[in-house]
Amino acid sequence: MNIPRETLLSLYHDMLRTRRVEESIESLYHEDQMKTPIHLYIGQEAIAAGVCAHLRDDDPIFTTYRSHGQYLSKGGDLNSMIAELHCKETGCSKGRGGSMHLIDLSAGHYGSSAIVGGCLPIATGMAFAKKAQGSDAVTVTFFGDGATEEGIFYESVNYAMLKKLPVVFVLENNEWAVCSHVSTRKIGENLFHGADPEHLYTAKVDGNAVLDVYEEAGRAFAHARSGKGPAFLECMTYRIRGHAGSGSDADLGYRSPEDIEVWAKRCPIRSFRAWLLREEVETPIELERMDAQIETEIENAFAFATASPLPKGEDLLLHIYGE
Amino acid sequence: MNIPRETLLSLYHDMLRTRRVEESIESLYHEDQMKTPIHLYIGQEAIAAGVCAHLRDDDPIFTTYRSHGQYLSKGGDLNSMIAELHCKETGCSKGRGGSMHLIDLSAGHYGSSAIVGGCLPIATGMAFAKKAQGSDAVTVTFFGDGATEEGIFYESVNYAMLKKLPVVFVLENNEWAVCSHVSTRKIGENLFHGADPEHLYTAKVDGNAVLDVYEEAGRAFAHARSGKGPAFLECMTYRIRGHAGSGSDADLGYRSPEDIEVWAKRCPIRSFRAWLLREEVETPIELERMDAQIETEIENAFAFATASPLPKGEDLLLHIYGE
Amino acid sequence: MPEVRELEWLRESKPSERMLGYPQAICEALDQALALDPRVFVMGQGVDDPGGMFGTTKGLHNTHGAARCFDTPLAEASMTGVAIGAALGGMRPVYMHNRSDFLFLTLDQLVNHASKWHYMFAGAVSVPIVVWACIGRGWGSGAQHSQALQGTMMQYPGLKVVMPSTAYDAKGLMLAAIADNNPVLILEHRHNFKYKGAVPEKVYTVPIGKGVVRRAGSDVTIAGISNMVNEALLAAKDLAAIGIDAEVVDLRSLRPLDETLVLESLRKTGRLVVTDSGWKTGGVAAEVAAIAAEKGLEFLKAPVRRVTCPDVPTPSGYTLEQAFYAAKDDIIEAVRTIVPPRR
Amino acid sequence: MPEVRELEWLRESKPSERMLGYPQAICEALDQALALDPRVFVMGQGVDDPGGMFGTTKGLHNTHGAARCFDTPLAEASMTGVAIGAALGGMRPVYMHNRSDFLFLTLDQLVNHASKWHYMFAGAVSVPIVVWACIGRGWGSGAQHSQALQGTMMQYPGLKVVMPSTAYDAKGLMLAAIADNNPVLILEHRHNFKYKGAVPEKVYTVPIGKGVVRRAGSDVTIAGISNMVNEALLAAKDLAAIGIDAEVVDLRSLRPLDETLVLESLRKTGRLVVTDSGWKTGGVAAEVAAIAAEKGLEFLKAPVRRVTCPDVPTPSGYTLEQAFYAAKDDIIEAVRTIVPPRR
Ligand SMILES: Cc1ncc(C[n+]2csc(CCOP(=O)(O)OP(=O)(O)O)c2C)c(N)n1
Ligand SMILES: Cc1ncc(C[n+]2csc(CCOP(=O)(O)OP(=O)(O)O)c2C)c(N)n1
Ligand SMILES: [Mg+2]
Ligand SMILES: [Mg+2]
Repeated sequence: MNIPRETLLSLYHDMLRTRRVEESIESLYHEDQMKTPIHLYIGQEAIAAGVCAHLRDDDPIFTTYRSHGQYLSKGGDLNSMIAELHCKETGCSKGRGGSMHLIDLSAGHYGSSAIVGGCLPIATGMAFAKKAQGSDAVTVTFFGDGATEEGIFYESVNYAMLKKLPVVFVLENNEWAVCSHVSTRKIGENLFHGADPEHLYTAKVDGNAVLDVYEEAGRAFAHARSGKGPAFLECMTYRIRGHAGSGSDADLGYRSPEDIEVWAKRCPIRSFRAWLLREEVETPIELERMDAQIETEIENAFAFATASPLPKGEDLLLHIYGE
Repeated sequence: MNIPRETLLSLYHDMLRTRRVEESIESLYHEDQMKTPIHLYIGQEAIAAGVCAHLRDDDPIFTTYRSHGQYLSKGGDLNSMIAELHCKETGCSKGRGGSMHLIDLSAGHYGSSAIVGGCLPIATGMAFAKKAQGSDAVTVTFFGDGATEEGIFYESVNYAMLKKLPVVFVLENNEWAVCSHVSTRKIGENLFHGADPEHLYTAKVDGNAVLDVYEEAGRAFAHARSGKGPAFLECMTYRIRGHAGSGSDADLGYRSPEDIEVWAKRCPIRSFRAWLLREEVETPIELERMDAQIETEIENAFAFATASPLPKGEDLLLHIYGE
Repeated sequence: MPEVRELEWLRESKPSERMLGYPQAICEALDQALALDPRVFVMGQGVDDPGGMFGTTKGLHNTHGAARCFDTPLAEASMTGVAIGAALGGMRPVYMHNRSDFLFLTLDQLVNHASKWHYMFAGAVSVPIVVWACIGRGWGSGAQHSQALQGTMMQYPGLKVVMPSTAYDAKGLMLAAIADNNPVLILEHRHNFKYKGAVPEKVYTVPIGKGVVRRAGSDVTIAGISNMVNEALLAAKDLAAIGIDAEVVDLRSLRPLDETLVLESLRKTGRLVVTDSGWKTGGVAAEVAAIAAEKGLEFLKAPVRRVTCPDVPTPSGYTLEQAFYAAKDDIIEAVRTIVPPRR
Repeated sequence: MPEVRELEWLRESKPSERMLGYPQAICEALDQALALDPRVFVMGQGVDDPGGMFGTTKGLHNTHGAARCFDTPLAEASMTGVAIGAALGGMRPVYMHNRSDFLFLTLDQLVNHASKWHYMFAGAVSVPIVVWACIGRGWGSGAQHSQALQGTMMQYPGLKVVMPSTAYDAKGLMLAAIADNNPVLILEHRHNFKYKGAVPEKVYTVPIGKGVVRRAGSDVTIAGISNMVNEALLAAKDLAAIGIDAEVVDLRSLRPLDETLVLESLRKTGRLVVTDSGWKTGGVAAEVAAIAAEKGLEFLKAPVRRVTCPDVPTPSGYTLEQAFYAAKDDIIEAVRTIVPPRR
């Protein structure tokens, strides 16, 4: 594949920015200014970056409680996100949602659900609407390995196949659902990999290799955008941090610290950085500069959030109904 | 396959008896003595007969609202069933259930649900209990093509595979769900046919050929009973009558009367009768005798039901809770 | 089905006005919405069947095309989500269920998602979907095919719930629900389908959240919904014959509930009977009675009475069904326990 | 979590008795049931996690083996059915959810099936399952992770519903639920987990369907459930200081509901405040208020008050959460609107 230099750099930028954001959240979480559960994306950045690189602003996405990466890679506003994690009135959900409920319509991010699998049919319905309206937009939904156990996953993909809907199902298989390994919840390959390719475009890809994700996602989108129907993309990765909250949970004993180590070494950002340098796409100095610029942006976002007002108790009853 | 003569005759007897029962219900339904919806099994008899022929009394089955055939082939009491259709106190559910809720524990029939797909996980749980108890009983659940669209089907089979449960999922694909053809609801083969045979024994069979059903079901049960895990058996058939109520619905215009004709000609009973005679398993005279004996049994059942008392209004509040 | 009983007092019309069957009134609403608004579509198991969902969707797929009125797989959970997603994408789906019992399969999407999406994102998006579900009844429908779930469904912030009782309202509330920018659940009762009523041909809406007095009276307020309003009116007629003058309030909308109307009527009559086709415990009647205890105590001259179905699953047998369903006579009996005899 | 507040009046015990944390009391009940009855097993997402479902199942898989206490896939609907089927097969499953919001995924199985199987088959079979679900709260749990669904769940004939408020009851009701031959839902509130209480080591049950007076008083009845009982007791203490003598009734069981106890208390005090952690409309408080209006009107000297969460999805932000949750002060305020000042 011949990927333009700007795209390569933008993939890197996306991943790095998400990582730095997550690290900042993590390092500040103990201060209890973000009074909301957090679910870190560390180690999975290549998936959001590689997938979203193909998306236009008018391609809708739907995500889960673990969605900082997808939100940012899709172009969601950083200030609004950090403010939302602080449950501030300036947050993308005005503090009503918290970290599990991000939204940025201008970037085509239509919301995230804290119910596992909850967005699968909703994304399918969005694709239905886009198709009915004659748009060539493609809808994407990200979800974890746990979500594939819910019946609604099966129902949603079935419907997308039946109606040839332009929706791409992106499974982030990070091996874990809270403290349960995927092997204790599922047996065998995901059945949809065996679907008739006429009805479903499927692929399985190393989710820690951003170029692989980018390439495979590109095929999936080409398929969906050209009206050939849905696609299912399984990205193999690993959840480096604990299920929720900050820090490592290697001491809890439910998984082997070695596994975490192994996967931490397969960091999608570090390896891609090495590749960029090796291939002389960019110089080390420029990459450092990028990092520094990201740090500033993040500092500003936290400053914005901290300075923002909290919602007022008397506004509790706002937003129950739409006009 | 070398099937004993008694088995052959018993398969025929089962099918014929179910058919005659359905015909009697159908012919008397207009009298409004059976004040309950009925869902006739005409044309699908080979499935219940061929499957249940392998079952012991202690093999539990779970069925749907369209379950007269399975109930009878499993050994459910005829009198209690006809009385239940009359909603009498002597019915198998004492008139609380009606035609959609049959039960006969002595025959291992644990109940039927009017919710499509409702019994799939329940049968799975029963298999879980049997396995936990060290029994070699196999649990069976019958369901229609419509039920395979429900997420609970996927969840149930997944769980049965994961835990290697002794449950056989018998799909009666009669092409229709009320007035919707299966092709408008689903696309492609059922995905579970593509499951790893290590995890799921699968087969697809002509549901109107009783010997084929018998043979395939035999393999499925051998698999499940030997502790190798669940099986999925898809039986291809056709719903000859309307979805509910009595009589043909060929005039409604949603399906072609020719199709109904074609399938009516592929009557599982008529063809098996011809085979039995051709193979000289039995004489025409004996088969007639069987028919006559069945007719008498059915007449008696209707007489029993008619003579039985209705539940009393003042007993309305019984049976809400178990002791 | 028994013959069509036309209750004259339900006709908000002159004799010259057009009478329409109840299901046809719903169908007309859908037909008009489909014609007027390209965003509207109708989905559900069997909406394009020959029967057309008891007649409520009959022929719409022919008039408006299969893309606007279509059948769905048996996958109620995801299809609810599909409706939500389509609404977020700018459409206005109407999702129809022929039995309200199937709502249980959809509640994660309907309550956890549809009813909260607007709130969780502080108003950034709205979910204008209409879910229509019909309460089955009779002929041994039984425990899984005749549940009246309004008591449950009225509890969820973000979800509006209406239950029409006349053909006029059935049309007007369907159009109002489609026009509304929020998820609206229309719970319909199969028994209403036997009625005819005066239904203007024009496009009109009935406001969601407003009840209506169906019969003015001074001795007792009978507040009911859906088919129980008809039973209440029949009861009121019989009560009139024994000198008791009942006011019949049709709540019409359960969320928002027209508390003011109930309290105004109670202020006048001092006595309250609430009647609902659902179960007693925790149901609609409980909420209305609670409002009386909370805000209408000073008016109450006698205990509130609830006339509902008893707390038991629906039996199938005819004799038990007769005992199970509340009707006119139960209302009369309840009224007589709280209104002193007049003659 | 804030420090453990031990409310002395919750101790039904002498100081010499053993004190146990609330989650540990549940865990002890499960441990004992597993030890005593080979039919019992515990299932649920994370029951064998290091955290052990907030401690309520901690270590059970080690003590009793992975076949008796095990994790499940994320498939709440089917896993409920699996529990039902296992119960029909002679087992006694306890299915645990760490958030009650997930119950919405299970209602077809729980309500359409588990709660009706006994009735539909006229008693031929029973479905002895226990479903335990914990109401989340605080720290931005938000709209989809902190719903208190008891108002909905108490409506279904065939399903029993209990909500303990003390460690003693948490253990005793769990054991009673496991011993019961019917589906029993235990709704637990996360806030209770910070309490300790006197919990006998022996095996005992607390009767399902019986409430209890937690504090005797003469001026007003405060009827509450689960964590709101603690708020009510705190309120009663403050009220005592201003001369108002409140009786606190812990309903403990919502279905069956101990109507007699509520009415007896009301007869004595003449005033009623009902407090619940769920929504107001159609909720638990509505049912209790309705009972008062129906059967306790003669005792009522003042309007009934409902102290509940307002009819809005749970917000995530801390300031909004503060405004959302009802607590001690709201109860005090409500009481003061109906009890004339004493000093
Ligand atoms: C329907 C539902 N069941 C259970 C939960 C509790 N829960 C929250 S996250 C989670 C793990 C999900 O794992 P996965 O889908 O693999 O996503 P990941 O956290 O790994 O990104 C669980 C069980 C939930 N939120 N929703
Ligand atoms: C969950 C659910 N959805 C819808 C219905 C309404 N319904 C009753 S039977 C039926 C058709 C089911 O078709 P299938 O599963 O193929 O069984 P068949 O009637 O052909 O035996 C439908 C849609 C139902 N009973 N339950
Ligand atoms: Mg995961
Ligand atoms: Mg079928």
